[in-house]
Amino acid sequence: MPVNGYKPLIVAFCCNWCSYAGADLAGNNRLNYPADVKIIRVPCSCRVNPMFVLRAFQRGADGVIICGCHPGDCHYTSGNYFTRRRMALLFSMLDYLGIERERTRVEWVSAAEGAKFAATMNDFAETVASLGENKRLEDLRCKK
Amino acid sequence: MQKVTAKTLSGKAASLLNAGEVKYVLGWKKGEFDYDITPALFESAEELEKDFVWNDFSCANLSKYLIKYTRSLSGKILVFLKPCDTFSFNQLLTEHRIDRQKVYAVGVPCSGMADEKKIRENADGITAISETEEGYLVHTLYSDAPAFISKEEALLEKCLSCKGWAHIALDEQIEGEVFAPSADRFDQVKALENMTPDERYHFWQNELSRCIRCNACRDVCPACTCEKCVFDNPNSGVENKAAANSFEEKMFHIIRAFHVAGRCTDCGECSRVCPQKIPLHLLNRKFINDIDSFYGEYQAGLDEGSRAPLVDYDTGDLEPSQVFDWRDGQNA
Amino acid sequence: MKVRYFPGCTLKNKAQDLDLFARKSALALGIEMEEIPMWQCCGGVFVSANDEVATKLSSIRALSDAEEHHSPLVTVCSACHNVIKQTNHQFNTDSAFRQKAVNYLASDTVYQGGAEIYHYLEMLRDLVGFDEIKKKVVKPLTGRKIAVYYGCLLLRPNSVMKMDDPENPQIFESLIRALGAESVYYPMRNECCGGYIALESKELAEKKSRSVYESAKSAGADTIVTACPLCRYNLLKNNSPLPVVYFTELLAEALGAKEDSNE
Amino acid sequence: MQRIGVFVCWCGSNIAGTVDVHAVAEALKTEPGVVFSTDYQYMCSQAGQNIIKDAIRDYRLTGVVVCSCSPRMHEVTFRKTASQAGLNPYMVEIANIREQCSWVHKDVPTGTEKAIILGRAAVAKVNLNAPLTPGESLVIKRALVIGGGIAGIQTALDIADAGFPVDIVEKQPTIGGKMAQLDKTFPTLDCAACILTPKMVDAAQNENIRILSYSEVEKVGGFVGNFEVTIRKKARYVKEDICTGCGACVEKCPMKKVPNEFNLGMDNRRAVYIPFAQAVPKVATIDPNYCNMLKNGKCGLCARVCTAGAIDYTQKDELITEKYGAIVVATGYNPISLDKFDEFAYNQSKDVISSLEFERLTNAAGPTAGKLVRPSDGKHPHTIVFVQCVGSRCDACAEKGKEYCSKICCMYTAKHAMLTRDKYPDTEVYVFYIDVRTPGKNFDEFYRRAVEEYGVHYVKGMVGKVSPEGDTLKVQASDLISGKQLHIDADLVVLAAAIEPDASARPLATMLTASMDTNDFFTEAHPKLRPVESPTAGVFLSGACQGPKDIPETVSQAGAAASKVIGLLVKDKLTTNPCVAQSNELMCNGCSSCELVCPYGAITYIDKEFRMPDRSIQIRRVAQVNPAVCQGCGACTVACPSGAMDLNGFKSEQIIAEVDAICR
Amino acid sequence: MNNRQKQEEILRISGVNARKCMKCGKCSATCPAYDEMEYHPHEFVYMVETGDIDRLMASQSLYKCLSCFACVDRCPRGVQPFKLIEAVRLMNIRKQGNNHMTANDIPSILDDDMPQQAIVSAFRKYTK
Repeated sequence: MPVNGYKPLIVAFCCNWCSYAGADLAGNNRLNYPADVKIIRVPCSCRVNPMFVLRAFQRGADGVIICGCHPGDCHYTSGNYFTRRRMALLFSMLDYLGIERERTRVEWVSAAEGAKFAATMNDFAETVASLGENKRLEDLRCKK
Repeated sequence: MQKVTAKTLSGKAASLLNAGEVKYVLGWKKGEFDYDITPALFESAEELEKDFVWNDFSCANLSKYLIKYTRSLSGKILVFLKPCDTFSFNQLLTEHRIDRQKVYAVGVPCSGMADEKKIRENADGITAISETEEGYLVHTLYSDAPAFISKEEALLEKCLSCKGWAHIALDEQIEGEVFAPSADRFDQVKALENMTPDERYHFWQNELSRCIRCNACRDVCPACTCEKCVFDNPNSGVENKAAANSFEEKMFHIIRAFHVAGRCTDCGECSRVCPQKIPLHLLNRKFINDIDSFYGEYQAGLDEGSRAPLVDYDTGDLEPSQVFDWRDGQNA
Repeated sequence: MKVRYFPGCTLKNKAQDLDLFARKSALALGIEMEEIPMWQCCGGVFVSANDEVATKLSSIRALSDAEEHHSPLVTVCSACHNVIKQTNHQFNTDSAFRQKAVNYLASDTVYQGGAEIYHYLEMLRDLVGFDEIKKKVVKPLTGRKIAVYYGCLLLRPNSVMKMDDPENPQIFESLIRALGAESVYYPMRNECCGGYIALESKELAEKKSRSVYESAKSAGADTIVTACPLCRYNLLKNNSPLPVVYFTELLAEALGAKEDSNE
Repeated sequence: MQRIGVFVCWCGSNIAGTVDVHAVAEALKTEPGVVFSTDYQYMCSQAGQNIIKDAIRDYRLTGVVVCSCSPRMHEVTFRKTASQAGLNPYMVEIANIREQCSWVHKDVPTGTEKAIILGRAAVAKVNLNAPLTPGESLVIKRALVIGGGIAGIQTALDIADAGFPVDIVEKQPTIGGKMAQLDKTFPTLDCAACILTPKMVDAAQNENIRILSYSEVEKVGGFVGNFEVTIRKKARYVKEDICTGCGACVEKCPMKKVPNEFNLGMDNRRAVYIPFAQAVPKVATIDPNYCNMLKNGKCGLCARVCTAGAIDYTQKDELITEKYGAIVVATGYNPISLDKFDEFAYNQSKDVISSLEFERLTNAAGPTAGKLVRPSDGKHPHTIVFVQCVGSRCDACAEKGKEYCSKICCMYTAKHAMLTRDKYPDTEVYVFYIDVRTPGKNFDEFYRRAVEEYGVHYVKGMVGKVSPEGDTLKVQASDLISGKQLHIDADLVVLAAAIEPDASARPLATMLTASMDTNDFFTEAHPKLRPVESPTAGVFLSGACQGPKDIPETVSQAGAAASKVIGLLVKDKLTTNPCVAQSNELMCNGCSSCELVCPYGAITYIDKEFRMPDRSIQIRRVAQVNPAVCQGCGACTVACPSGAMDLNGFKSEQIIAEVDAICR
Repeated sequence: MNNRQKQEEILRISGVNARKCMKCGKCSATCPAYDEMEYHPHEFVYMVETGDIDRLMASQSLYKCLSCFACVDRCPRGVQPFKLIEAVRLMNIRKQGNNHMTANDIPSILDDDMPQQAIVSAFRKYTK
C-alpha cells in the first residue's frame, strides 16, 4: 500500500485472450490487488489506440497499463508486436514531454499468469501512488 | 541565391506545356510580400512568364498539392520538387495517394532556402527583399539603407541538416549542385533527452502553450493528408477545433506526431509555417530518432513501397519497459 | 593501386624473404605498397579479453593510418593480419573498448572504424584478381606439387576473418593454380602447427608440425607454402621433409620478379 | 437513446460477500439510459435468466448490462438469453464484478465502489452498442492439399474417404515425397516403399482425388470456405493422359549424364525420366535443362520410340484456377546444406555422406541396389562413424545451423547403425551423440537394442574434424565419458544433417497469409489446443511443414488435419464473427497501413467512384474488409491514421466511453 | 577474491556465457592440445560455469592452449571456450609474481631461426 496514502486511478487495458483471462485467474485464486485498478477489455492489445491512453490521462487517470499476450503468443499472431512498437514510441514521447515515465507501462501477462497479473498491478499501483496525482497530463475541467 | 535560375525552370515548363506533354505546372508565385512565395498552378507559358518564381523563398513542398490536383484535374501535371520534397513525393506514392501517371516530376537542385522568420525577426515593415550572392538585402519602411542578412544566418531550419541526397523517383532532373548537409539533425532532440523531466516539461509547456490551433502545421504537412482528420471528426472521440487548455495542446501535437510517425520525411514544413514559432519538428524528429535507434535506420520516402516501421515489427524488438534504460545508456 | 602496408616485426628480421618478395611481386603487379611510417609490432597474438586495451593500440594506429589515407591496409604475415582484424572487429562491436582505446590514443585524428583490411592473399583475389595474375605469370610453376598451408590465423575465427570457408578454403589453392602449379589437397592444411607453444613445449610443437607435413607429404606434395613465419619455423624446426617456402616467393618467381633488383 | 436494463448478480455470496449488490443496482439506476435495475441471487440460473427476459419485454429494453462473473464465463449464456427475448445478442455487455472485483478486494465499501464503476463503464458502452448480425459465407466443398508426401497423401485420402473432392499439388513429377526415398522405417523396420506405395496407388485410384504432379501453387485469393487458387502445371513435354509409363523413351534417351535427384546425385538418369518404378503418376517427364531436342531442336528419339505418341515438345505451362473451401499445407522438409560444416569434410570426400544418402545407399532400389559400399571406390566399409546433430541445436548467433532439435535423427541413426550391424556384422559402427532422444512408442527399446544386441558403439561426444587421408577418413572426436580424444580411422562417415522446411514454404505462406516462425516452420493457431490449424482460417497444417516430425507423427497429424477439413467442408455455410473491422469509405485514405498490419489478409483495396458535392465523380482507392476473413483483432484500427477503420463491438467511441466512465 | 568473484570476473572479461554450453564436447574433439591438458576445453567451460575456479587456475592446462581458435569456430553454441581459457590465464598472470615465463627463460629456448613473432606471442600469452 502506498506510503503517502494517495489512491491513484489506474486504467488497465487487457487483451481478451491472455491478460483478461490472467486477471480472471487472479480472481479465481483470490489474489489481492488494489481496487484502484479498473480493467477495460479489448480483443487484443493492438486495439489500444494511443488516443485512449491520452484520453484516460485527460480524464484524471494517474496511470495507464496495457497488458497483452507474451510476444509470440498473440491470439492474432502479431497484434502485440505492433502494440510493442506503438507503445514504446508513445511512452518515449510522453517522457520527452516531461511526463513521468512510471505512469505508463506495458506488461505481457498470459492466461496462466494470475499471480503475475496481481503482482504487476500491486507494483504498478504502488509506483503510481508514490508519484501522486497526475498533474502534467490532466484536463482540469475533467476533475471532480 | 539559387544556382539554378527561375528562367531555366519556367523555360523547361513552358516548353513542355507548349509541346502538350503536360497540361498544368505546379510551381511557385509571389504572394503578398517578397518573402511570401506560395504554391501556384500554371496553365500557360504566359502565366509562367508573368508569375513563376524560383528563389530562396520557394520553400513550399509542392508534393501534397498533387493529391488534390491529380484527382480534380484531368491532364498531366508538371511539378517541381527540391531534393527534400522528393521524399514526400515518394512517400505519398507509397501510400497510393498520388496517381503517378498524371504527374511529370522535375527535380530541382536546391542551394538552401531562407527562413522568412529569421529575416523578419530583425526587420519590421519589410517592403522588399533582394537576393545577393552572400545573402539578402532587406528594405524596410523605416530605413533608407537596406539591412543585410547573410545566407547562413537566414538559412531555414531544415536546411541546416539537409538530407543532401540526390533526387529520387523523378521523370527528369535539372542539372546542378545540391546543398550539402551539415548539422546532426538530432542534436536538439538529444539535448532535450538529456534534460531532467522537469526541464523538458517546462520547455514543452512553454512551447506548446503558444499554440493557437491555426492548423497550419497540419494543413501543410505532406503526411497529414487524411480525407478527414480525427480532430475534425465528431465520432473520433478526440474532435477538437480549438485547444482550450494545455492538455488539448499536447493531445493535438502528440497525436499528430504519432499519426505521421514512420511516415514523416522530416521535411520541416510544420515548423516553417508555424506562426508561433513552435519547434514542431522536434516532435517528429524524436519519433524518427527513436525509430532509427530502436528498429534500425529508416527514412520515410527513400524507397517507394517500403514498409513504415509502425506497420512492421521484429520479434526481437525492444520492450517498452527497456526503452528508457536503453536510451539513457546510448546518451550517456 | 596504392595500399598501406603493415609489414610487422618478423618480416623485418627472420622473415625478410616474405617481405622482400611481397614487395617485388606487388611491383610486378603494379601495386604500390606504402609502408606505414612508425608502425609498431602487433603483439603477435590477439588477446581476447574485453578489458585488454593497451595491447591493441598499435593495431588501431595502423588502422587509423589506413583510414586516413583511404587505402586498404595490407598485411602479409598471418599473425599481424589476425591481430589487426580482430582488433578492428572489437573496436567496431564493443563500444566500451572503443571509448577506452580512443581515450588512450588521444590522437588528433580519431579512428572511425572504417579501415578495410586485406591480407596479401585477399588483395590478390579481391583487388587484383587471380585471372589477372594468371595473365602476368611469365614463369609458370608447371609440374610443381604444392601443399598450401593455411594454419589457423588466416581463417579463424571465421566470424571475424571472413577470408574463406574456414573448413574448406580455396583462396590459397586458387593462387597456386593461377601460378601454374598443381595444388595438392591434404586435410591438415587448416590445423595448427603449434604456434608459440614452441617456447613452452617443444614436444607438442613437434607433434603438431609433424601431423601437418606428414599429411602434406602423403598427399604427394613437393613443397609446403605458407604465409606465416612461425608456421614455417615450426615445420622446418621439426624436420619437415618438404621444403617450406613463403607464398610470396613462389609468386615472385612465377611473375619473374624474383631475381630482379630490389628497387 | 437506449433503454438499458441492469442485472446485478450475487453469485450466492461470491459477489454479495464483498459487494453490496443492492447498492450497485441502486446506483446504476441513475446512469444515462438505464430504465430498469435489479439484483438476483444467481442471474445465470433459469430463474435469473427469466428475470432478464421478462424485463426485456416489460421495459422494452434495447440494451442489457449484467454485472456478474467474467464474460469469458457467461457472456454467451446471457447473449442467448437476450436473443430468446428478441433482443440482438450483441446488445448485451457484462461488467465483471466477480473475478475482477469481489474476489480480489476484501472490504465491502471498496468492492461496492469499484463494482459501481465497472457497471457504469458497461452501461456507457451499451449506450453506444449497435445490433450486430453474424454474416454467412458459403463453403466450397473441395479441398486443396499442397505437397504430395506421406503427409499430403494421408490427408487427401482421409478427406476423400469422407466424400469430398481433393486436389493434391506436388511440384515433383511424382507424389511420394521423402518417404519414397527411405529404406526401412523405425522402430518396426518395415520397408518404407511397402507401406507407402499402396497409399500412393490408393490416392491415384480414388475418384475423389486429383493429383496435379509437376505443379506449383502460383496464387491464392479468397478466404475460408472460398479460396481461389491458381496452380501452374509445368510443361512435362509428355501428354500425361496418353503416356503409359512403359519407359521406352527413357531407355532410348541418349542424354545419360543427368544427376539423379531421387538418388541425391549418386547416380545418373536420362533427360526423359520416371523418378522411380512406383512413381504416381507413372508418366515420363522431360527435363528441359538437359533435353537436346528442347535445347537445340536436335534428337527427337523419344518421340520416335513412343508408340502411344505421348511426347509433345511444344507443351507449355498451363494455369489452372480452382476454388476450394479449405487448404492443407504439407510442404515437408529437406536436409540442410552441409556446406557450412566442412570440418566434417562433406565437400572434401565422397565417403562423407548425409543420412538421406545413406538411405539411398542401403535401399534395394537405390544406386547400389542396396549394397552398402563406399561411394568413392565401391569398397565395403569396415568402420562407419555416424555423427549426430549436424546443424541441429546450434546457437542462434553461431551463423550456421538451426536452433532446434531435428527430432528424427536419433532414431534413424539408431536404425542405420542397427541395420548395418545386422547385415554386415564385420563392420564396426560408432555413433557420436550429444544426447540420445527417444521419446516415442518403442523408441528407446529400439535404441537400446542397437546398443545391446547389435553392439553399436555409442560414444557421448562430438566429432571435431574428419580428415580424408588417402582412402581413410581420420575422425578426431571426443569421448566425454572416458575423457579421451579419440582418433578413429573410418571408411565411411554419415552426417545426421538437420532438417529444415522446404524452400517453397516461405513464398507459399505469404500467398496464404499464414504465419511462420523464424525457422520458416508454419505456426499453428495454438501450440497445444489447435496444433493442426494455421491462425489463418481455412488453412491447415500437415506434417513436417509445422515442425520436425517422424512418420507416425506425420500420419497422425495428417489425419487430424483431414478431420478439421472435413469438419469445415460438411458445413454448407459459415457463420462469421460480427465483431470485425469496418472501414468508413468516406474517410479512408487508401494508404494501405491497415492492409500491412492485418495478419489475415482480410483487407483489400478497390478503386471506388465517389460523387462529389459539385456532382463530379472522383475515383479513390479505399479499403474493404472481408468479414469472413477478419478475426477482429483491431490492429488496423490503430494503424489507420484517419480513424476510418473501426472495430464492431469494440468501436473507438465505445472504448473511450468506458474510459470516461471509469475516470468520471 | 572469492571463488564467486573470480567466476564473475572471468565471465566479465571473456564476455562468454558459459551457460550456453550444451556439453557436446566438440571443442575437446577439435582441440590440438588435448593430450597435453589436464582439463580439456569442455571441462574449462563446465568448471567456470559451476564456479570450480581455483583448481582451474592452478592447472598447467592454461598454458597449453595454442590460440588456434578451432574451438571458437566449431562450437555449435557459440560459447567460445578459447576466450574463457584466455580469461582464466590472464587472471593468473595479472597477479604479482605470477608470470608464466620471464625474460630469463628466453635465452635457453631461443635458437637462431626462431621468428620474433614467437617470442612476442609467448610473452603476450604468458606474462603481464
